[in-house]
Amino acid sequence: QISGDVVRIGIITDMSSVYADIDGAGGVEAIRLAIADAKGMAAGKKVELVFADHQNKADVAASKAREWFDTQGLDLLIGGTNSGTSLAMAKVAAEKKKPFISIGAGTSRLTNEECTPYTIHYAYDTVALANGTGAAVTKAGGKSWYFLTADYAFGTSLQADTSAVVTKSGGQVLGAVKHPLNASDFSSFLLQAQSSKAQILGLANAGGDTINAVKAANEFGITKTMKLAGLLMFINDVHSLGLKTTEGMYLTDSWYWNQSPESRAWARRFFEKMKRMPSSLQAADYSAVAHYLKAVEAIKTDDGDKVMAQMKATPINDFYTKGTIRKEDGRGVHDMFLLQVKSAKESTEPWDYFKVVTRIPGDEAFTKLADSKCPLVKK
Amino acid sequence: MSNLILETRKLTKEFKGFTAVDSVDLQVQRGHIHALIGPNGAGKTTCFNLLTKFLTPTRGQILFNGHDITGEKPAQIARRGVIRSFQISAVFPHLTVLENVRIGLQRFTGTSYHFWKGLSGLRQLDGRALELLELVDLRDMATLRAADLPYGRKRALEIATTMAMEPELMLLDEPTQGMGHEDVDRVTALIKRVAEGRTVLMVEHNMKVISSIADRITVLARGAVLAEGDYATVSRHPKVLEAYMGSEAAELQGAH
Amino acid sequence: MTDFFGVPLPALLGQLLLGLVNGSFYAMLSLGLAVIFGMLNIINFAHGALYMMGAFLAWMGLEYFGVNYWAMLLIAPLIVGVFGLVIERLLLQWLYKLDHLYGLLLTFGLTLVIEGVFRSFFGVGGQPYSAPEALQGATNLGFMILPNYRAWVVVASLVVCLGVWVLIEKTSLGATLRAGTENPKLVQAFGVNVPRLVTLTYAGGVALAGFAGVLAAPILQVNSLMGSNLIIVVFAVVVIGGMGSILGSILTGLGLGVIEGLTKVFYPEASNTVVFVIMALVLLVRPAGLFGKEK
Amino acid sequence: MNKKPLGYAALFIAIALLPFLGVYPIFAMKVMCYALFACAFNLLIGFTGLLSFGHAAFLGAAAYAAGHALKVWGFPPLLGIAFGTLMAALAGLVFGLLAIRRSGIYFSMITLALAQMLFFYFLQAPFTGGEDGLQSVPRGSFLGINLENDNALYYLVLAIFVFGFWLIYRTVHSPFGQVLTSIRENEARATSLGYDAARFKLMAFVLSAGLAGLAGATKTLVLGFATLTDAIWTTSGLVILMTLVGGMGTMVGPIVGALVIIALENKIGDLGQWLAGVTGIQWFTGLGESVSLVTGLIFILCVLAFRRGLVGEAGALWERLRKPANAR
Amino acid sequence: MAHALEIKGLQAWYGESHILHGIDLAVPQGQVLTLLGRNGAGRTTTLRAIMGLTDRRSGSIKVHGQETVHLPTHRIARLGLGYCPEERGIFASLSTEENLRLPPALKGGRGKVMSEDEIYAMFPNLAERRHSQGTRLSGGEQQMLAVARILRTGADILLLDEISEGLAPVIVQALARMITALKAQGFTIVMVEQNFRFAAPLADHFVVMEHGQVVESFTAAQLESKRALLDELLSV
Ligand SMILES: Nc1ncnc2c1ncn2[C@@H]1O[C@H](COP(=O)(O)OP(=O)(O)OP(=O)(O)O)[C@@H](O)[C@H]1O
Ligand SMILES: Nc1ncnc2c1ncn2[C@@H]1O[C@H](COP(=O)(O)OP(=O)(O)OP(=O)(O)O)[C@@H](O)[C@H]1O
Ligand SMILES: [Mg+2]
Ligand SMILES: [Mg+2]
Repeated sequence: QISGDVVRIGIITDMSSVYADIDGAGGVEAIRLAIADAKGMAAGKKVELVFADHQNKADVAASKAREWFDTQGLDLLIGGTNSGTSLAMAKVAAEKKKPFISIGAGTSRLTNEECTPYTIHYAYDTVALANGTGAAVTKAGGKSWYFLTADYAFGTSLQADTSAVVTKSGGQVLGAVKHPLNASDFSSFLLQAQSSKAQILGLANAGGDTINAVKAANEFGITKTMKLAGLLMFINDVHSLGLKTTEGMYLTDSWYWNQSPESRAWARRFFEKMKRMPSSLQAADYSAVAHYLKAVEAIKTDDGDKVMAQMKATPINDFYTKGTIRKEDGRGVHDMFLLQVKSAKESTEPWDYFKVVTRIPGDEAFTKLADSKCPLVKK
Repeated sequence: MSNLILETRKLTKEFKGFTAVDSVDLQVQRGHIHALIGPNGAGKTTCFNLLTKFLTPTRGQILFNGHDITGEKPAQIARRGVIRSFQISAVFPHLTVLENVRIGLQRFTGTSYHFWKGLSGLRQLDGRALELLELVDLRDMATLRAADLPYGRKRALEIATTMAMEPELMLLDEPTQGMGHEDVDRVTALIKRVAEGRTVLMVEHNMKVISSIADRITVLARGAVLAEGDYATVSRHPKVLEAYMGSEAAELQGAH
Repeated sequence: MTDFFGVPLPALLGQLLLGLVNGSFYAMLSLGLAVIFGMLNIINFAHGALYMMGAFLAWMGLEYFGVNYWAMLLIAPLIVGVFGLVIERLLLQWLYKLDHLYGLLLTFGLTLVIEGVFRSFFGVGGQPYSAPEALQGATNLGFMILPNYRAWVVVASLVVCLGVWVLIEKTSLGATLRAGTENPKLVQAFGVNVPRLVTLTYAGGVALAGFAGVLAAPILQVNSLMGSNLIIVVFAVVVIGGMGSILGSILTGLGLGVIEGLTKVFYPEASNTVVFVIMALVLLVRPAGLFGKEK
Repeated sequence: MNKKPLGYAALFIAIALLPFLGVYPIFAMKVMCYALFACAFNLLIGFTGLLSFGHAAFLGAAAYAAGHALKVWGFPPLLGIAFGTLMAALAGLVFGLLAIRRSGIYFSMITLALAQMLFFYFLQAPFTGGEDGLQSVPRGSFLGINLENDNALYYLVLAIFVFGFWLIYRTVHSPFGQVLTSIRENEARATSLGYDAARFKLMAFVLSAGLAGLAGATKTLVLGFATLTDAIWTTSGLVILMTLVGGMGTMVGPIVGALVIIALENKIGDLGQWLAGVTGIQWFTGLGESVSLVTGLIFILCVLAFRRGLVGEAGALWERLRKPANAR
Repeated sequence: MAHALEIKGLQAWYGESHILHGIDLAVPQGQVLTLLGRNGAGRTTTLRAIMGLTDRRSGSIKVHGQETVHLPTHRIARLGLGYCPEERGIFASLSTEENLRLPPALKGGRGKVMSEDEIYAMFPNLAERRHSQGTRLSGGEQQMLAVARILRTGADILLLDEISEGLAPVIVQALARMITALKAQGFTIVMVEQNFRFAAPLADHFVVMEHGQVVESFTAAQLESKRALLDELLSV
């Protein structure tokens, strides 16, 4: 029973604005690869892909999703980057009783306060990043921390989460300075950070703010006395900064293209098409769709409830990750990696940017079920 | 009530070390057409701007009907009944002639802030507006856009709008400037007509106009009062002759 | 060590100096805006986009043609200027007779287009660009470590700003420019080729933006959105300054940079809004801005 | 003479019938919200001559205020909307007091800057949820009718829209509107006639802000969330574009403009793919990723060639066609 | 006699409105021509059309024999024309002195270049207000400045629009003396005047306009015989 005799998958992501590089058109391409690997078929029916740009506007995302569910018989919705849009789409999918997989949203609310039976949060969330970087760096010897924090919900919660982990792991938080969003000049904040004499400067910000902060840190020689830890950074950010500026930085991610032979192989395929290496989100796009198609193939239906049950029941096992989707709240649980940026000397080929410092097991990285604020979790 | 409608006491305006109006004591009698003349740059327009608070006096006092209005805002002064015209014509170009006048009348209806009301209330004003237009010979142009009027007619429209405010005191700044002779005569007659029952203070360079309608004349020079009196007195005043009228004085009567 | 509200004096001096660096950018951009506004009566919303273009050109020059920073410091403003020339001839010249707001709207549209084009070619990620060899490193001033490049930014922009000020306020070309601002037709009737003057003014104004862009490239992230974040702050600077005088826009730009720098020390959360708060305060006291003339 | 009200009535009846014609109610409601927003904006630019570049602030303020009232305080829907509207009007008052003393482009820049300040506040304030937005705002019920039903909500929104439009129409054609026109035409003269120009402009500004707020609050009710998009400066640009495309200073122009722009925003990707399919030019597939570029081009085109907007140009064309006919 | 300015069939438009309907004028070198007419007759427009300041124009305008109808305004000016507009056009952002110095010397101009001292001697008011902002001058002072400004450029053909407007009688007399002097120095002058008493003794030629057309044209010598006609045309 495939509705409409076609399995239709839709991705709504930022294709034109600040997050377009880490997902965007590359994400769409990754999904195409996943469909191609399934020979374009699932349960004997054709698989089709639709995609749209939400321009980081929740209303555009929600109305597009709604329209697809109602008029196109969409069977699976993939949400790309931007938390606000994902939260809005999750509501729509739940209303239509269709699976929604959020790949690139950072907010942990998707599987907590705002969880639904149809939401899967696949790749990462801010809690995992905090746990990953905070714990691993502290254990690796970065005992004293100072934070440079974007002054809005995302930044503050990232800082709070990380601080908790740092303290728990035996580290010490010496202070924090808040900066406004899109603060073009970071030098003042950095000088304040420097005078704290902390070992680690945690960057609780994202995108352009992180990049400008790193650039200035380098310029003022702060990297000589402190190690930077990007709490939300992607390979694309390192690419645009260059190794010279980022050398030695720590960051946590769910995947790195050079982490295993299978990953390398897939990344090559992606590179052929996009002329750059995939980000972890793009790999996750592939993995999520592949996982879905396998589920449909297995139970021969695209019924929302049944596919959700099947996806949650089967472990994920591909080049991207090995893990599970938690039955109760839809949290994807898998290993995360603490990465360190190589020096230009160590880097042997283009896009060879990271060395893996530690692997963080999934159940350490993600919110424990016991701590979940999801109303669906029975306690 | 005193016979003085407007009085200034030591009215002074300084611009960065330059005194444009220099302790002027002006006294305007109720019911007069009072002319303010003087050489260029004497401070006449500045005086007007002070009286209507388009400029703030540096020193001095302005009394209107015995009230000190020195501290009031332009719109407040207008509401007291002191209405001015401008040296360059001031109409609302894209409104019709009728609407121009109606804007003036509208203020008395007290509905100007009523954004929920229709325009039907305003139509009651049309009759009065047309009367005013009749007064300035604009009745048959009532539906034209003000922008399409010839220059002289715009000045007339301006006067009609000013009249709509039922001003006690009208301030006219060079009302005949830039007009053909035909229009000058018309406007002079018009001023004379509308001045009945109210007071007019006007700046004018056209001696023919002044001599024919002004009851009293104040001559300003370099910001200060040079002479004052009726036309006969002023036009014979030697200092006025020297500073303002020049050798032409003898034939002044026939000027223009 | 002397403290100043709990902040050591040397640190404070450091922050002041850093504020001056930012102020230099504000000054240069608001100066360009003021010049263009004066002559064309157009608020050049595209100023931010052209600033971005300057930065990108610096990067492209190095990346594709191996042209170094110093050469690009001249070439990029030139290219941006020529681009401005084209914009003015092609688009803006049809708007002079219309209400100002159309100029604002057109250049707003232009901003979207320019940013869109850069984005579709280069994505939204930043491009790496580092300071030229000669200016790398930092100098220890005793109270702080000042990267040499930042010192250079302050010097370069001050020199440029001063030069423009002299040109406009003290020369007869400047007088002609100011007159052309008010009544271009009449100035033309005196035998001055006003259309050409207007075109060149626009080109010159945006070249200033391009120059600022090149200066910014080694400090800030070179990306397609770098201009739009800045332009609104620059607008606020212009409102505070009052656009009345060239000197006003320069002083206000520098001053606000410094104030912003201080805010980053005492109350960092507000450092983005402080400019707007000051704007509100200034407007309450002086509606025409600090240096503006009441109409 | 009295054909106009009939025309509007026909328009509203047509809108009322849309859901029966298979039009997507949520889409139509969203368009109505933006149309009201644009109409409110047009009250300023088209009839008062003030270009506000910060109108998104009012949309956003009302969206958050209403959302908070509905979700956290549990206000009933209409009361929530009223609260949002009130907050927007209040914001309008504050902005107005600061901005109204400057005219022209300065006014635009000041409103833009103030709006940006409010944006930063929304970004940092905890109750807005930062970039996650204020999500899951309940629709509640009105007079016992459950508004979770799209069609029921549709008519409520239509009623709000008609009310807003009526208020704007009234304002423009009122004694107050007359004074506004005169101030736009010649401020010094209006002042000398005893009108306090600043007060009139301020009132128009507050009115416009309030109506923009009404649109924003209603939007929150319809979509169930309020996000930073509502308050960001590009949204202020968008509403200008809507008004410009539709026709400044015309009554229905902003409605048409809102429809065009919202449709474009939602459908441009499909349009690009369709174009690529028809023409075989691959470049068009990327159109969906270039919304702002296309928006920019429309802006430029409108300013250069269609300043009167769709409705204005249509009106002018109609006049031209009619005139020779009359002459004959 | 060489004509400094020769106009044939000049038509001009403001937007859609057709204002001048074929004007013919010829001004010999060194003479003064006065344009008379009621308000709105098109005299100002004639001057503006000569300078290329109307929206559109056609016909022929020869300055010292050179056709200018297709030239942009600044090129026309450089042939030696000085224009003093009706609305004066004093620049607010410039001081009196800067206003005076603004118009560049015209390369094509063959007229006498007056020095600043001579100008200040002629208009003492200006000397006194030399450093004040242009528009802070009184109406009359602005008028003086507007005239003074074009005497510095070397223009030999002056187009003067209502220069006696709004001036005190003493100043008007001074202006009359100035025009006589300029004429003696070989300037060619086209004046628009409302003030017939001012213009009458100065002009060599009179042209009366009505509705954008020339309705009457005569020389100073014929003035007396045309009095009656003039009274009717201008209702003087
Ligand atoms: N900018 C303009 N746009 C449209 N029409 C204009 C414009 N300027 C003048 N006109 C019209 O052209 C006609 C001739 O005007 P012009 O100024 O040449 O008259 P004039 O003889 O100089 O009269 P005045 O004594 O008023 O200066 C008038 O009907 C006037 O309304
Ligand atoms: N805002 C100002 N700043 C500086 N000086 C000014 C200002 N306004 C006027 N003045 C000066 O004050 C003097 C008086 O100007 P005002 O306009 O009152 O003269 P007026 O008597 O109206 O002359 P006219 O008859 O020529 O119009 C002039 O010398 C003028 O230059
Ligand atoms: Mg005056
Ligand atoms: Mg004229």
